[in-house]
Amino acid sequence: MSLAEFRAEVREWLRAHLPAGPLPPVDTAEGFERHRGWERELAAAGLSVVSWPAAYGGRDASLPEWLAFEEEYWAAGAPVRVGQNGLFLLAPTLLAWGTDEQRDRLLPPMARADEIWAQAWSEPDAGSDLAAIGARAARTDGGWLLTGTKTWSSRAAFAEKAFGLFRSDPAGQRHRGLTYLMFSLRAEGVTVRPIRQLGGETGFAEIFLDQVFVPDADVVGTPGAGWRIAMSTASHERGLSLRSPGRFSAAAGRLVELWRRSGEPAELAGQVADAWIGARAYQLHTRATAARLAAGGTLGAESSLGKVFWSELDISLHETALELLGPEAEVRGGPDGRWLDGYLFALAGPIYAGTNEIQRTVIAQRLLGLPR
Amino acid sequence: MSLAEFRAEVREWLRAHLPAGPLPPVDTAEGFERHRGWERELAAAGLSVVSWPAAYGGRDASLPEWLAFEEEYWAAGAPVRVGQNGLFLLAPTLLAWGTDEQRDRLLPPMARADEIWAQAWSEPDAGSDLAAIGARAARTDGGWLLTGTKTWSSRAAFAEKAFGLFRSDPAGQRHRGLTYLMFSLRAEGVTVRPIRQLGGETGFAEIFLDQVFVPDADVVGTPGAGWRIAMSTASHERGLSLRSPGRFSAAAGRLVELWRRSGEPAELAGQVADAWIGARAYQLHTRATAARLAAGGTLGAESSLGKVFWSELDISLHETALELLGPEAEVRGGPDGRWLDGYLFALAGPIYAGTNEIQRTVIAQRLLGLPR
Amino acid sequence: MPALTAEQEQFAAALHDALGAADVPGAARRWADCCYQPGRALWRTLAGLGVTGLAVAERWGGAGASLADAAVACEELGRHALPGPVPESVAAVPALLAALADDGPANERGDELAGRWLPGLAAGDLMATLALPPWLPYAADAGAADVVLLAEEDVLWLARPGEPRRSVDPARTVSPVTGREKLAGGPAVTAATARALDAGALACAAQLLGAGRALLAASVRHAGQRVQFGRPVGAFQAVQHQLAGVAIGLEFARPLLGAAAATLAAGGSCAARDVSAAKVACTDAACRAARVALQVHGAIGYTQEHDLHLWLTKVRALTGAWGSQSWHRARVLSGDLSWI
Amino acid sequence: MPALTAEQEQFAAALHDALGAADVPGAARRWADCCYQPGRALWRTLAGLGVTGLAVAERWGGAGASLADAAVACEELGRHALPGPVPESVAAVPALLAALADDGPANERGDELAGRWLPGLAAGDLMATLALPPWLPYAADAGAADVVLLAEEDVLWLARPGEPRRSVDPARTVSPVTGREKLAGGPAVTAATARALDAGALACAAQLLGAGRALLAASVRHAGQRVQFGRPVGAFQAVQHQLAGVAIGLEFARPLLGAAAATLAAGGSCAARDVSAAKVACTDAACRAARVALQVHGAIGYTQEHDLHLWLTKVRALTGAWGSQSWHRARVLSGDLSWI
Repeated sequence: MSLAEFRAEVREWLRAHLPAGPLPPVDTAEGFERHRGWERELAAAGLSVVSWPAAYGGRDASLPEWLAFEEEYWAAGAPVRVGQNGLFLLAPTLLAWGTDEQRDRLLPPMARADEIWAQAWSEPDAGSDLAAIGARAARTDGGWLLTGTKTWSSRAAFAEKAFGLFRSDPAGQRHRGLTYLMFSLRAEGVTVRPIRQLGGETGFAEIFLDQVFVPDADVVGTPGAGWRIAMSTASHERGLSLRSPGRFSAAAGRLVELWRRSGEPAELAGQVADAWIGARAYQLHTRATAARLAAGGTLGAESSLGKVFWSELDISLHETALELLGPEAEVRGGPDGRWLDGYLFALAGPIYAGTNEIQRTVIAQRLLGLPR
Repeated sequence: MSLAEFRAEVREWLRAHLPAGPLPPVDTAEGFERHRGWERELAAAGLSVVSWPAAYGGRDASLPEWLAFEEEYWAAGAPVRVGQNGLFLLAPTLLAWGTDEQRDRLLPPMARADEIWAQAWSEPDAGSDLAAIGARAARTDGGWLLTGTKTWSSRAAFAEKAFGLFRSDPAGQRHRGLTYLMFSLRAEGVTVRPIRQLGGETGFAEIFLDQVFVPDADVVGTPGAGWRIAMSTASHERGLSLRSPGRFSAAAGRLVELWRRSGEPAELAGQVADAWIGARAYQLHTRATAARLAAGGTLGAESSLGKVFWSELDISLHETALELLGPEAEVRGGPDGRWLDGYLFALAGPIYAGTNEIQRTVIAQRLLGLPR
Repeated sequence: MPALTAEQEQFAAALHDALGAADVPGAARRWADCCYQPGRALWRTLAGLGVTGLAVAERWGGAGASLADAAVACEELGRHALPGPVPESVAAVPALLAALADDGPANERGDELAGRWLPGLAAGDLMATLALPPWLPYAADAGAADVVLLAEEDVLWLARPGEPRRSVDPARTVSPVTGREKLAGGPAVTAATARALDAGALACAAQLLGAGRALLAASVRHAGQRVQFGRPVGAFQAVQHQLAGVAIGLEFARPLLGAAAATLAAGGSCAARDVSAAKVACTDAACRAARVALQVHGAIGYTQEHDLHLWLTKVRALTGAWGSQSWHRARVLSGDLSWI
Repeated sequence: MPALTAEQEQFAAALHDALGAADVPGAARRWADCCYQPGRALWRTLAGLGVTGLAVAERWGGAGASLADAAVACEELGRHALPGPVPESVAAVPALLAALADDGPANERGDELAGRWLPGLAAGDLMATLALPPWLPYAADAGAADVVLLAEEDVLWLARPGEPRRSVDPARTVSPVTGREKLAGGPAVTAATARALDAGALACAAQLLGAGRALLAASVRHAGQRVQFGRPVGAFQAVQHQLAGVAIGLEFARPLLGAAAATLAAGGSCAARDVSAAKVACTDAACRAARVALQVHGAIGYTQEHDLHLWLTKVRALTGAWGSQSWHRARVLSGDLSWI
């Protein structure tokens, strides 16, 4: 199937199956289940995880195909992916570092949204300084006992499972002695306290763990090698997916429409043009990266350039939309309410997945070679 | 005389005496002397140093009068002040820390532009880190012997005299053991090497000092107290004069004219408005500061807020003008060439008198109280 | 003069103390649940301190103070993220009614309207809001207000609020309105509406400046306490320089506010220009303070558990109220831009 | 695809090596004194490497390569701050003459003009410049050029340059021109001029991107060596984060350049949009690189003694050339902005 045929199939399917109106917010109990239902529809059509191997529910799509899928998906205005932590962060890690048993056991239910995953990286004292992780994994018969507190765990309020880093070697300092573990949020000893976000939804939660048993089968990779495994995902080729260009091209296209509908005010033309140019730059840059990866290249600290770029673009694009909306901008819901929702969502971009300050330091020291 | 009467007198005098066309650039041999001539005209009219005591050639103008003078001066498009290092940096220091003998001897010729002063702060290894000064003042009979290198000394290519800080106590570290000294640029042992600036003029110079004798009479304040004396000038009330608001209000007014003349392009309206608003804010802020000082207040680290504000305003204001000029922007000379000259001049703003990075650190640590 | 007088500084300090002693964030959270009592109690406290009568003439029971004093008060109200229709009830509606009453032809009717509401507003017994399309297509907090007005072109209506809509600021709603009783009409209303727009925009700018100051203070506090990488995050240059930038923006927005209040009070022809300049600068400074505050706080700032969100969302809500930035910038450029 | 091919990367590396081995800053300083020989010698070296013939068809002695290759070359020329009318001589004039020659009705005349100059341009024997009002009201470096053209509305002139005027870039002059011999006219000229404008803007964007990269490299080098407060200034977070911002801007401008070259070469309807997007992004990225470079260098960067000024001033000169940022942004918005 050619890229164009694949794209056409995706477009056609979305056209035929897209929910009529917007789903309820994903981070409400009802919205979460409605989004799960949508994921199941996608999965039934073989479109939930197109880039995965067919054995796990995917269709072995190439990177360009995956990018095309994402462009079509977001251009169609399709719902956010409730499973994204699992699909885009855990799954690539399992594909790279997991065992066959783990992949066979975990990926198909993830693809079908039978199991939705939360991430559990941060802790109250380990935010931008992630290496300060203090939650412990203590060795026990046949597995590990997890104790500690994880926080800002996105999707944890409603998800089934979670993955994260734990200090398995009490003598290990900072990046050393950490283990990558998966656990059930319904397990004994787990307490989940949902946290309301800026927009009011419980988009993340605090997870209290008290001697939570995790079998050895749910360790990803080698115990003690957790930091390297977690970081490799961030720069893994599918780490691209953290913010696929399709999201921004779709948003920039909608911004241009909004600007035209507002009478093409010249005083905002520059900002609208810059948003479109930025989205286009990100799209082209991602394609070039994909081509490089397809040719055997790797993705390292350069991913920090993209993180800062898309997160700043996302905010300025939405700020421009809100300025165009004037006094309508503050209103939740309603026909233009997605701009405000998108703005609130964008505001988190410079904070999560490594603050932009951390990223700039990585760029300066690792890419430019400035002194530490 | 009321403020309005004073303002009217200044305006009328400027209208009658302003040179017909622009003078040659101040940092050329010819331009320097032409600007000296203009200073002498001002002095003859009693307008060269309005805020000084009458005994030294001033007219005891109040701060509001001085601000009014500056507004009129720059609004009229009058020439830059070739004597500004002396007038606005050394003179306030002498008024605060000098002896009567020094004031009587040095201020009148400064007011008449018979002696024009250069500053000599920086050294090759002491730029933003001014406390790293290494040029020495060695004690000798009846005075000091200066040895070392000063650089980026503005006006030094053509001026008669200079002032700066020297390390008089070889054991003194950083801010300690520095002495504030004045010396002749024509003295034995002084070599001046003019340096061409970005725009091509020799606006500053390197000064090599080899055992240059300076009598005790040319020490300002107590030997060893130089740092405190130099820094006090920076935050002295007349430290306001480093960038008087009149410069920016005049430039912002011209920018509005340029924008109107260019057909009021809406896509640049926001930037033009922001330039005007910024200049107005700086004017109002300076007036409020003047009122506070007149009521007995002092000016401390707050002056760092103004330094960053005006220097950023100056650049963005000129950038907007260059964008309005389009392909004419790059052309030196000619009717609109002042915008380019002004832009090049503005570019130096965030560097001199303490880089903006230094100022932001001062603001964060001394005004906001953030940890060092 | 843009600098505060000693009296104004004392007044601001008194408000700051009173609001600091009260649980304003708690009242704002209750307000978000449509429980307006604690908020209304705060407004009555403020009325006791004279806030609600500042823009009301003495003959209607107010202090007949200047709009500069009202701006001082609104800055403190913004600093504490007080819930309620601050620019409307403290500045715009009193200015509108006073302008109608002072206007020649409409005088009798204006007097009647002013007498109907101004004493209650001054005393803090009434809370007013208004819609003023296109700048304010909705009335803010109509559910909490006792008087809801609609000024549409040259007609002033007593209005019926429709179903309230949620604002990004949880402690705020905006309601579409329809006129139900025509109160006045004609050029006098047009003029009074223009006056109300300027008074409201000025008060809104003050509120934003106050909110920006509070956001900076909260950020400095948090940055001094939160330790990452073994140091307070406020010791990192990247954080210090961002906060310095916030301080600069706020410092230079403030004198514009004072000058606008003075011009507006004096009824000068430059009032529109100066009010717009103040609204532009205060909004930009507050938005920058909000962006940096969120970044300095990190994830905790992105929650409704932390009080920071009350300020963050109020800044966003007020940014588009009382005229967009583009509209105000254009209005600056259409003013007299000579200097002296 | 926007990414460079392996051949393009090798070509860029060869140019970088050749220019790095030559004393380009020295030639630029001589150029500033109107001594063009060293600069012309460099151009001949580049001609030997194929640069000047990239945009010239094989039948006129060129390589008939794509505009993408010309963009790659211009980026390296900008990276080394090569003096001379780069966008004009390497891209715009060849594109203009080729378009005239390829055009049906004007074909014979076009062929003649192309034959008159393209072989010499390709060989590096000739250097061409042009004025293209209103975007280019002056011809750059007319004093150094052998062919000076003026494309005004639908007429192409051989032009007489007037008194050259100094540019902010000391190694550059701009001259007003007047037509002295009408070369061609009509719609074919209009079409060819549009093509030349896009080719020149693309080449100029590439030059700016290259200059921006060089400015970043120089800043990183300086920041790693210059010690203040007992540390290299590049160890300070304020410096690191500014330079990181520069790197981000350059990184994301680059793919726009490649895409524009591809669309323009293919003659697609989106060429105007893509060329303008590239010019906007490359100009912004280069300007940011220049601002930060000056700030990181401090006073030494503000002198003509340091070579940095050659890049700083060239960026400023090229920012307003080949269409202002406002014009290009407007052109982006008037294009087809659908995505796929």
